Amino acid sequence: MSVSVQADDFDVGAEIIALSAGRTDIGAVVTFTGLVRDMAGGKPISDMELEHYPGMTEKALEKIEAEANARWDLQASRIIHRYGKLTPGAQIVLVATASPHRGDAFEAAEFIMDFLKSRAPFWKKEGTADGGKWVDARDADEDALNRWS
Amino acid sequence: MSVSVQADDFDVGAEIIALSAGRTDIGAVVTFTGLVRDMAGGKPISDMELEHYPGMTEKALEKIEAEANARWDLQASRIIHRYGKLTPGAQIVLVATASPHRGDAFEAAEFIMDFLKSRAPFWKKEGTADGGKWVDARDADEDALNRWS
Amino acid sequence: MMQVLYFAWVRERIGVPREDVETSAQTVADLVAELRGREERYDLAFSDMSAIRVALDQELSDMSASLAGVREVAFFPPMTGG
Amino acid sequence: MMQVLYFAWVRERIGVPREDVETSAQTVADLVAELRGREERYDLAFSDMSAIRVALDQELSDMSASLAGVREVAFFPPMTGG
Repeated sequence: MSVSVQADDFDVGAEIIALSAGRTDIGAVVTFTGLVRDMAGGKPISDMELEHYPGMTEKALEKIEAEANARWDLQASRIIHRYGKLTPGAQIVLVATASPHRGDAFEAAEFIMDFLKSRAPFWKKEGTADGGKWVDARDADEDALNRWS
Repeated sequence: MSVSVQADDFDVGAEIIALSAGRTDIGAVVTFTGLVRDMAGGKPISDMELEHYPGMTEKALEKIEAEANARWDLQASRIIHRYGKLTPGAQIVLVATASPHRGDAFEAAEFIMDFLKSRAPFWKKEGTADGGKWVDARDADEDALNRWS
Repeated sequence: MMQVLYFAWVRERIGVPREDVETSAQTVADLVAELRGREERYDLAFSDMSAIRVALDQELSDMSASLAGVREVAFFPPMTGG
Repeated sequence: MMQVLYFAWVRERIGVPREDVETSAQTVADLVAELRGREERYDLAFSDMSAIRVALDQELSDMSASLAGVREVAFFPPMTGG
């Protein structure tokens, strides 16, 4: 179990290797990588600024990860979330889970992502032609979260 | 869309990069990596031999991938499945999906894995202390498949 | 004395990312009412409380929560991580 | 003339991975019956048909399917990929 909140980019391949290095008991590794898209609401965006709440962010991510480990049979997990100004195509977030069973690895990764979307203290501002626009929280993300309760 | 059936190992990091290289419209990349576990049914295994049906395997994988692309909004997908004798810790299979939306990427990857488990012509033989044992198909895998119909 | 933090458009509307606030407010709602009475920028930032979330000492909380013993209060819009 | 393929423990029981079969069987079930009548190793391999799957020209099929025009028949246990 490990979380990082950082401005720097990350290497998904290296993270997967680190998760399973030297182990022969893992059956399934699932990764989710979130990327900055070049369009939002049908309009092009020049960049995405991620603001966060230092201190609380790390705590929230650790809590989400611990909850996933309590609910599913995980052998390892990793969360990396970036902040700062990112351009389209850039990696924003990585969630990786390892389990003996594929179902656990998939569900835990989806659960963590659903929590990150509406319970981790990050706020996104899209750079658009008419200035910046704060991204609104989506009802669909709240609904996605509710399916786990 | 691309499938490979091969004896050689693969590099998940490089595959993810290839999937999204030069693109800025992808929002989510999900990968599933299946690995050889060192235990089966509570007993240690020395290796796992994967037999397949050359010709049919490629067709089955292409069909599974096309079906996933028809059902979900995917921008790219990749399936690699190995055959031959693999040792514990070795990578067996990679499924990678890219989509504007995380839900589509997750569901498509799970769907493809569920199909691979019981509809791709592979057979696993575990090397055990008392010789080899063909892995039985699991009812749970058949059930997992049925949820998509 | 309490440190109050603002994030995203709440921060932009209020104009500062954090400030020390001398208050005897008993609950978060009391504190919000007090801030709104101060200046228009606070009144504007807190005009739609359905769009405001609060954390007390870095734990998500709600408007009716007590401020007893709390050192850090943060106000922000619904989170959009991931 | 038809090419018949065997995989996994079906292959092990029958003892060959593939063979050419001269047959006038109309359906897969007819072909299985014909093979079982040949030698004990076939009879053993096909003793529990609930554990046998069939592909005709590399497409999954079933025991009642017609063999008309089929060039390649494969018998194998339930698949265990992934």
